[in-house]
Amino acid sequence: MNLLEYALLAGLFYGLYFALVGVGLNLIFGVMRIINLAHGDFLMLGAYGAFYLYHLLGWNPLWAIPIELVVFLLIGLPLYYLLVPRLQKSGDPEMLSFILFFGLSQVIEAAAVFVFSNNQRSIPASVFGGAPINIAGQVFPVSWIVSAAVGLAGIGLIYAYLYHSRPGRATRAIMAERSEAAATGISVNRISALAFGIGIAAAALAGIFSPFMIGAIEPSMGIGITVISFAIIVIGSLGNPIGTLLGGLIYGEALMLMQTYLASWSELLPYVLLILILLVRPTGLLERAVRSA
Amino acid sequence: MSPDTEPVLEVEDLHKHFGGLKALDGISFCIAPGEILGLAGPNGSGKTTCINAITGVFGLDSGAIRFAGKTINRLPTYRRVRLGINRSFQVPSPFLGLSVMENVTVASVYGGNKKRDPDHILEITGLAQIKDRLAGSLNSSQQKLLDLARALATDPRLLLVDEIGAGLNPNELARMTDQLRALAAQGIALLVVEHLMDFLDRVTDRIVVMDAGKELFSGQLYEAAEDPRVVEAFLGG
Amino acid sequence: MLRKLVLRVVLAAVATAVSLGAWASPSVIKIGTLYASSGYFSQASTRQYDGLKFWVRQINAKGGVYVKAFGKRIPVKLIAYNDQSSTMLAASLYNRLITQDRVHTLVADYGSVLTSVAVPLAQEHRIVLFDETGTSGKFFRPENRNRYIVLTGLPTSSQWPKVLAKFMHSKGIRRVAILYAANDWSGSQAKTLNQTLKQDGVDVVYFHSVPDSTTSYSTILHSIAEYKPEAVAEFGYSDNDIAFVQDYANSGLYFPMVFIPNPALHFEVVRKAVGNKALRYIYSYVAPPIIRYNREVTYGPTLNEFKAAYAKAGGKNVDLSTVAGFNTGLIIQKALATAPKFTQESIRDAIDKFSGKIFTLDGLFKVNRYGAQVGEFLPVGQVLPTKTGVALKAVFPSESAVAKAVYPAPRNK
Amino acid sequence: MVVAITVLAYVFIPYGYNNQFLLFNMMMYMALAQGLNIIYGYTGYLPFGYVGFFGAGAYGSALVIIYLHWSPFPAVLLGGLAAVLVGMLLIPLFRLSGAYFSIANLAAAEALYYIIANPHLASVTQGPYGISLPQVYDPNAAYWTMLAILVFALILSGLMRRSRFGLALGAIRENPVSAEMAGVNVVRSRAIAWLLSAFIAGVSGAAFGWYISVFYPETVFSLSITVFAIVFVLFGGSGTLLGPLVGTLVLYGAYNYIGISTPQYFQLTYGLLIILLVLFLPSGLTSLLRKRGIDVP
Repeated sequence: MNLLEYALLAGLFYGLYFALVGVGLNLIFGVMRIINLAHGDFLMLGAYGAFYLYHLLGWNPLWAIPIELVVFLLIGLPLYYLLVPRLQKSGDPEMLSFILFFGLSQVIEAAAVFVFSNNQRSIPASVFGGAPINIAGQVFPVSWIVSAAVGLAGIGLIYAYLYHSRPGRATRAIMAERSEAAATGISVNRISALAFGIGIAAAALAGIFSPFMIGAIEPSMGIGITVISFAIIVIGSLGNPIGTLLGGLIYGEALMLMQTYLASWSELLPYVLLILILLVRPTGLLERAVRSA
Repeated sequence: MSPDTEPVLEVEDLHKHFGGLKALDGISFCIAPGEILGLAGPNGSGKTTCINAITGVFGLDSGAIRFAGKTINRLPTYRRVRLGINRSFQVPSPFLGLSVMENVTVASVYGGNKKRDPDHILEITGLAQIKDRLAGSLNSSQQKLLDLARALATDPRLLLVDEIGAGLNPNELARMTDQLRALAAQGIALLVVEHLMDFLDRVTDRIVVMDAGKELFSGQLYEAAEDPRVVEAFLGG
Repeated sequence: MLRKLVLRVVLAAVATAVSLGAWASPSVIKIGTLYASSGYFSQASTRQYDGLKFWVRQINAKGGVYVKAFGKRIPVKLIAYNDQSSTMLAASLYNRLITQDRVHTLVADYGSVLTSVAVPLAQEHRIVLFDETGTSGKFFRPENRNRYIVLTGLPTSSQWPKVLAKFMHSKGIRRVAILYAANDWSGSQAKTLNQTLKQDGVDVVYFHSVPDSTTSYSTILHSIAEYKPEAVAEFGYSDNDIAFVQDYANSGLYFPMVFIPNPALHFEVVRKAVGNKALRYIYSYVAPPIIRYNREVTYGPTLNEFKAAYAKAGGKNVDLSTVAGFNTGLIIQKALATAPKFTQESIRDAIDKFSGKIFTLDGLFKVNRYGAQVGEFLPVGQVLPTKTGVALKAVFPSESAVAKAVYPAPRNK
Repeated sequence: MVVAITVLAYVFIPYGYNNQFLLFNMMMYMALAQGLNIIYGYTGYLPFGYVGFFGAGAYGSALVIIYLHWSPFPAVLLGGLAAVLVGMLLIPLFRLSGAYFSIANLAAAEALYYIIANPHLASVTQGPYGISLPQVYDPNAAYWTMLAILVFALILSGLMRRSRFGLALGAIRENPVSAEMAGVNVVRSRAIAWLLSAFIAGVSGAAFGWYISVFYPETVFSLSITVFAIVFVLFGGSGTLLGPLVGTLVLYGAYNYIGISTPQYFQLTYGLLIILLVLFLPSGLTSLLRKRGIDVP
């Protein structure tokens, strides 16, 4: 019983964090119908950013948050104009973007090997201070709680952006119907570029906490994280950033339960979940509810 | 009844819903060989859904579709095509990356009847001159003709024509009208879906008017124009 | 079939030419090897390559390696390609070394995975494979009837935990949990520990594998704690170990003994990743250079001499891989110096002759008929606090020990 | 013609050039690129988990050699059948379109890898400990087997281009709904192309496993195998017979000659190449010829 409680609570923390891991991919997909296969690689870059800020300057990873949000937003905007509009003019943007971003992922990974070398890096979890925290009779590392809190805050901010800001509302209009949004005078390119930047910044933000939740940082970690993120957003429902929260929670809980009771098969989880959901409900679990809301 | 007047297609009490929407709600009609039946109705009244049901794009909730006396409800699309049902699309959908000739050849090879010579089909649809061009390079009225040619290459006994008049100029419209009449004269049954009444007027006498998945009216075209329910549906729709 | 026959004839002709050529002294001894500058094994592989390169430089400074068959020193030429940690590429490159570069001696890349593809190739082409760290038991099975492989460094991985099991027994540990990552190297250690402990009458209360790529161990640690083990042994690659120790340190859980293998292989990598605090009182194996063979050494430099010379030459961070690379050079050197003929068979027989009789900075060199290393063994060590931080020190068995094990580990470390 | 030149090349090059494994790999990638071409070039579905068939083939044949003591030739065929079996299990994925299909297929390949590598199944698959086949080791025989597989793949791919079946696949790629309206049995045609494609990958994997005779799950399920095959097809031009051959020849050749001296630039170059291809030359090298009115087989 004790174990079950632990697994469920741990799953909650993981779920909140993994929602953040997936949300950027989903935002970009929702707005541009593009699968950013380099998603995990941006997360990896975010992780290295936090690592170097910590190891060279001694800065707490929390300081990396504002810095990386700005930096990655600034990386995302020009990247959008460089790649996306050209893609969307082509015959099959969804498929071609898939291949193109795979190429980008390879470039980022190779460049990361040059710059960061292959050595595994990590940030000691003790940076957030002392003793583990006791919640409901169970003990959890502080780093988990911080990561989960940042995850929740990140999703919250994206929600606020989408539902309570002018560019956010325009973003939702584009998600609903790109051509009609353009017809009503929304600057589709500008809003999409912004969404692209936010998506990448969200990945980097998740990267800051990856040493505590995902494991050692290394240049080749990206593709695996992309697949997990994809599973999460498909579970939550594609193109619906807020649905990612549900996807993350389901993934987190399932992972922790698997690790507790069937550890050796736990690696199969994202893949099996992904295939099942795609086959049974390709629109994701939340789709109906969100449509009627 | 003599074989000639026996309907080639009978649809009976079709029902289909998508989510909460009732797309087909008990529609019935039949068509005889060589007959042209108009299917009219406002946007969203279920006309195209009707065509999709007959060609087997999706299954029905209930109802029966009989083709040449045989119930075909459960047959997959390509089997229905090989039996002799075909259609043109509202938005023409040829194989853009294949040549005009290849477009027609696929259909004549797989469509069930090899006696239809692709060259002949291209001749009668007026596409013979451009048979080596890629379908993607044609203009939209040529694509419509190609769509029709692809359908004819399967040697259909029933042709479902979906909004083929839209976007054609008066000349092209006149030619299309002749073309459809000529097909009917060969004994092909035609179901012409159109929300433009004047185009229907030129090709057919008998029409069915649909609204919200139901039959609103069935009879002669000139009577329909005087039927208050039809007038209301069109104005209100 | 005809083509196959033709090919056979050609191959035979080539083989004859090579063995005839063996009687004429070559101008250089070509040693072929691979290394990985990128990918999974790059870290250890480059170190190992550095060690071998260092040996080549040293021996060439003396005018080359002494070849008994020709009664003179001949310079060594190292031909090395980068396999980027890909077995597929490695297979192609080993092939190239053997068939195009016609190397006289073949040295494998780091680890079992990158060595694996060289084993059948070397056997087919009848060239002795000097296997530095490919410790998988399946390379050395008697039924392979393979004489063309020699494991120069560590014993086969399944031998590693034998001393560990004795240590646990000696401390009166009754309940042990074993967790391992699903790969050949980790799995074979876990299997051996499990069997040895059971023979000693120790309860293995938990014996489970996790996927290779597992990097989150908190939940698993809690499941393990349910079984109340006195010792937990985790076997995995370094990223598994790093995540395991980090998660253990943050879990609030306590076990009297925790063992992981990687500090023995690359202590600094693990220490930098997890920090001193988390690593304190953790057990591992100890291997050179942490275990310093100086007095015992009968062939080549002592460990201290090696470290000094290596540092002087500008090398830094000597770890087990560096020593293994250098040691391979020493074994090749000894083999060439004693083989009466310059043929692969003669070299292999020479190795059997001096097997068990030389002690290098890597330990006692002793191989069995099928090339498996049986001389070296791995003592147990513990990470203990020092004035400047932490250090891994041998604690068992007593003849190797330089410090006393702190068992059980202090609770609030 | 193309087939004849290829065969002659692989028959005679070994006499002048010794790195047989490089030639073997080249043949293997050419076969894989053709196999991928059959499903991607002719139907438009891009299987990102194509390596799953390769691994299934390698394991399928290795296991019957180990446990049932089959001789290698039937074992290679069985490897192909094992891949076909996996392909059949994955047919429901065709309900997904475009990128969803690709990702789901990748997930399926990864899942298969984790199942095979799982220590619980070590008594069947040898789990993470890998496979070793010293009893049948014979690289020359495996070499000729691979050549036969390549010829098979080339002939198949060539037939696809000329036959009515190839035309039907082309129609499906362009527009599945219209293809159905042309009387094409879309589901069955696509499944046949899919299983043929899986079979080629399966026998290639089996021949590869036989050739190297020692391998681990990660060797034969390595994502880079898919990536190479995709890049070779894209570079040469999908939907043609020549494109994947040229793509493999140029890029794999470059990989082995430039790549080995300065490998650190390689992943970078490959990545950039993919990006540039998609942006500027989405139909590959052969499309340059076609634009000039030269017919490419």
